[in-house]
Amino acid sequence: MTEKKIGIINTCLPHGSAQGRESLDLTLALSAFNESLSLFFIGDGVYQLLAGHTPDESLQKHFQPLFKMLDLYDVENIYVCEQSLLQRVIKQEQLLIDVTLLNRAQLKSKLALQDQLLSF
Amino acid sequence: MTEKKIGIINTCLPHGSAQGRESLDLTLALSAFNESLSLFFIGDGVYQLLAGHTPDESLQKHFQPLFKMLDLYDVENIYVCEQSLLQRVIKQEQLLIDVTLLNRAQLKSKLALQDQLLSF
Amino acid sequence: MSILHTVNTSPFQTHALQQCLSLLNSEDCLLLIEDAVVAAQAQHPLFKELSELAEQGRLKVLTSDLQARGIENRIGNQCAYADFVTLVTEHTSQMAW
Amino acid sequence: MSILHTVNTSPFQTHALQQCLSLLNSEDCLLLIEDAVVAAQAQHPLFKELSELAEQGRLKVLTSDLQARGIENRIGNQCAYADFVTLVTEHTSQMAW
Amino acid sequence: MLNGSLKFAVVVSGAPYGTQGASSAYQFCASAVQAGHKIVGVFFYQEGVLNASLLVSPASDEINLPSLWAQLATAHQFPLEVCVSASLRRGIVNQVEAEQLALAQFNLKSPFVLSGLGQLAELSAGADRLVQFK
Amino acid sequence: MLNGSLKFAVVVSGAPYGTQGASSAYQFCASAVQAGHKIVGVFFYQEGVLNASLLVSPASDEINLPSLWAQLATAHQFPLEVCVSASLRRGIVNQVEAEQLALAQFNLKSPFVLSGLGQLAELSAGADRLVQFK
Repeated sequence: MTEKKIGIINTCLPHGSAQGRESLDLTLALSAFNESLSLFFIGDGVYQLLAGHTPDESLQKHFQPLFKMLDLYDVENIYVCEQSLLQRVIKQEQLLIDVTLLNRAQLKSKLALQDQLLSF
Repeated sequence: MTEKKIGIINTCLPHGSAQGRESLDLTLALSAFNESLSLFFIGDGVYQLLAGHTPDESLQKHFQPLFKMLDLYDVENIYVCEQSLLQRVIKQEQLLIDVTLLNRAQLKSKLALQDQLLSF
Repeated sequence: MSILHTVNTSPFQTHALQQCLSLLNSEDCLLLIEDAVVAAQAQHPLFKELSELAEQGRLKVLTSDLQARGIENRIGNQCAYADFVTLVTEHTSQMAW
Repeated sequence: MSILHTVNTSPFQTHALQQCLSLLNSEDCLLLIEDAVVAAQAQHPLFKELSELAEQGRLKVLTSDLQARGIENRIGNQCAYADFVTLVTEHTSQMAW
Repeated sequence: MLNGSLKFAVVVSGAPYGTQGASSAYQFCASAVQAGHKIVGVFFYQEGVLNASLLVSPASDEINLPSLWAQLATAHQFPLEVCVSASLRRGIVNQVEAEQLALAQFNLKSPFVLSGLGQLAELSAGADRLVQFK
Repeated sequence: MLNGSLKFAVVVSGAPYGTQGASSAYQFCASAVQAGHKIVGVFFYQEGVLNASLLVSPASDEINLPSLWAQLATAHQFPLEVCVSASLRRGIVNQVEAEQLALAQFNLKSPFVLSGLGQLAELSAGADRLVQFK
C-alpha cells in the first residue's frame, strides 16, 4: 500500500480562532508518520505565514515560531495562493518561510491529487 | 429609574447553530423582568420565523413552537427586515407570528432607540 | 481523482461557498449541508453559478437540513444521509469548508 | 443615542462587517477587534466605505489585535483596551456583530 | 463616584479556548476596573459557560482563562454568573447539580456560580452599559 | 468485504452542542455502518473533544450526543479517539490525567479514550476515505 497523500488546508487568520495553531500541531505530528503531506494556505490563511506576529499582549499563544519546524520535519510541499496574497497587499518576501506560490488553476490541480484532505 | 429598552437582534439561521434557540430562551426569560424588549430579525435571522421547521430528523430541538409564547409573555415589538425577506423569497404570510416589517432606515432608527443590545 | 466538497454555512453569513466554488474542479461535486442548504433556495449572488452546477448534476442538498429549516430547494438534487455516504465512496476525497 | 459597533471577523470570512455597515447610523462608531482588524489593511470590497468612515473619525482598530497578526492598519485610529472602555462610555449601547 | 465612572455588565458568549472572544472580554474587564469603572457582573452564556470549567488545563506557557477570571472577580468583588441551562447542555455542572443528576463528578470552578437568566435581567437593570463578547 | 464496502475514518471538529457539525457527523457514521461500511475510528479534535464529556446533561426532550456516540461505537466496535492536547486546553480530562494534574474531578466518558495525533495518522493510513465535520 502506497502512502496516502494528505492535504492540509489553512483558510483562517491566526489568533482570532485556534484553527491555525491546531492545524500546525496536527501537521507537525502527522509528519512523523506520513512523508506525503502538502500544506495549502488560501484566503485569510496566508496571514498565518506573514512574519511578525506578536500576540503576547492579546494573551494568545505565539505559535508562529513553530512554522520553522516544518523544514526540520521535512514538510516541503507548502503552497500559497498567489491571488490571496495580492488581495491582502502581502509580498512573498514578507512570509516567514519558503513557499511555492500557485495560481487558482494550479491550486485546483494540486488539491485534486490528494487522497485525503483536512481543512482548518 | 426608567426601565431600560433592550434590543435583541437575531441574525442566524435556526439549527445550524444554537443562536436562535438560546436567543429565544433569553428573550422569554427577560420578558418576566423587563417589559421594554424589542426583537429584531435581520439577514438569515428571518428564517427563525419561517413557519414549518421540522428538525427532528436532523436531531435538533424543535424550538419554533416557543415563538408562540412571545404573545403570551407580552413581547410585542417584533421587527423583521423587509429586504432580508425579499432576498430569501419569503412572504410575510409565511411567517409563524405577527411581525412589523421595517426597511433599512426604519431599522436603523429603532436600533438607535435601544439602551442595551444583545445579538445572536 | 475527484473531491466531494461539503459546505455547511449560509452564503449570507460566510464566504465559504464562494471560496469553495473558486476551487471546484470540473469533476468535483458540491453537497450543501446544515445552514448551507439555504443557498439552494434564496436569491444570492452565487445562485446562478450554483444553478449551472445543478444542471450538470453536481449539486446535492441534504434533505433533513432543508426540512429542519422549513424550506425547499429550487436547485440541486435532494439527498439523504445514505446518499451522502454513497457520495463519499464515489469521490477520492472530501473537503469540509 | 449612538451605538458602538464591534466587529470581530474578517470581511473575507464572514458578512458581519457588511451587515454592520448597512445598519450604521450617522452618529455610530465602528471598532474592529480580533480577526476584523485585517479590514483596515487588506484590499476588500468594503475598504472604500471604511475609508470614508475613517475620515470622519468613526473607525477604530484595536492595536493589540493588529500586532498579534503582524499587520499595520492603513485606515482608522489605533486604540488600546483603555480606549475601548472609553468608547463604550461615550456611546449609549454596544452591538457585537 | 468620581470622574464619571460607570457600572458595566458584561456578557460572554465565547469559549475560553478556540475563539478569542472570551479573552477579549477578560481584557476589557481588566481595563474597565483599571480605569476606575465598576463591573456589576459578568454573565456567561452559550459557549461562554465553558469559561467556568475547573478542568481547563492549558500548557504552562499559555494563559488559563478560567483562573484569570477567578482572580479578577475576587480582586474586584464582582460575580461570575453562569447560565445554568446553557451549562448543563454543555457539560458544566456544579456539585449540587451533579448530585441531582446522579453524576459522580462535577467541574464548576469557584467563584463562578450557576444562575438563571433572571440574573442577567438584574445585571442589565443595574448597569449603565451592557457589553457583549462573542 | 461484500458489495464494495469501504473503511471510513471520521474527524469531528465541532462541539456536541452550539453548532450542528458533530450531530451531522454522528448521523453520517450511523448511515455508513447501516450501509455496510466499516468505521475504523472517529477522531475528535478542536471543539470536537467536548463530545467526550461525561457531564453533558441536556433536557429529556433533547439528544445526548456523547451517549449516542458511545452507543454507536459500542454496537459497531470502533474506537472514539480524543486528542489529548486539544482536550486538556478545553477541560476534558480522564482519571489518569486528573491525578497527574492534581485535579479532584475528571469528565471523560467511556468508551472515549484520550490519545495523541499519531492515532489520527493511524486511522488515516488504515482508511479508504477520510471525512471531516466542522
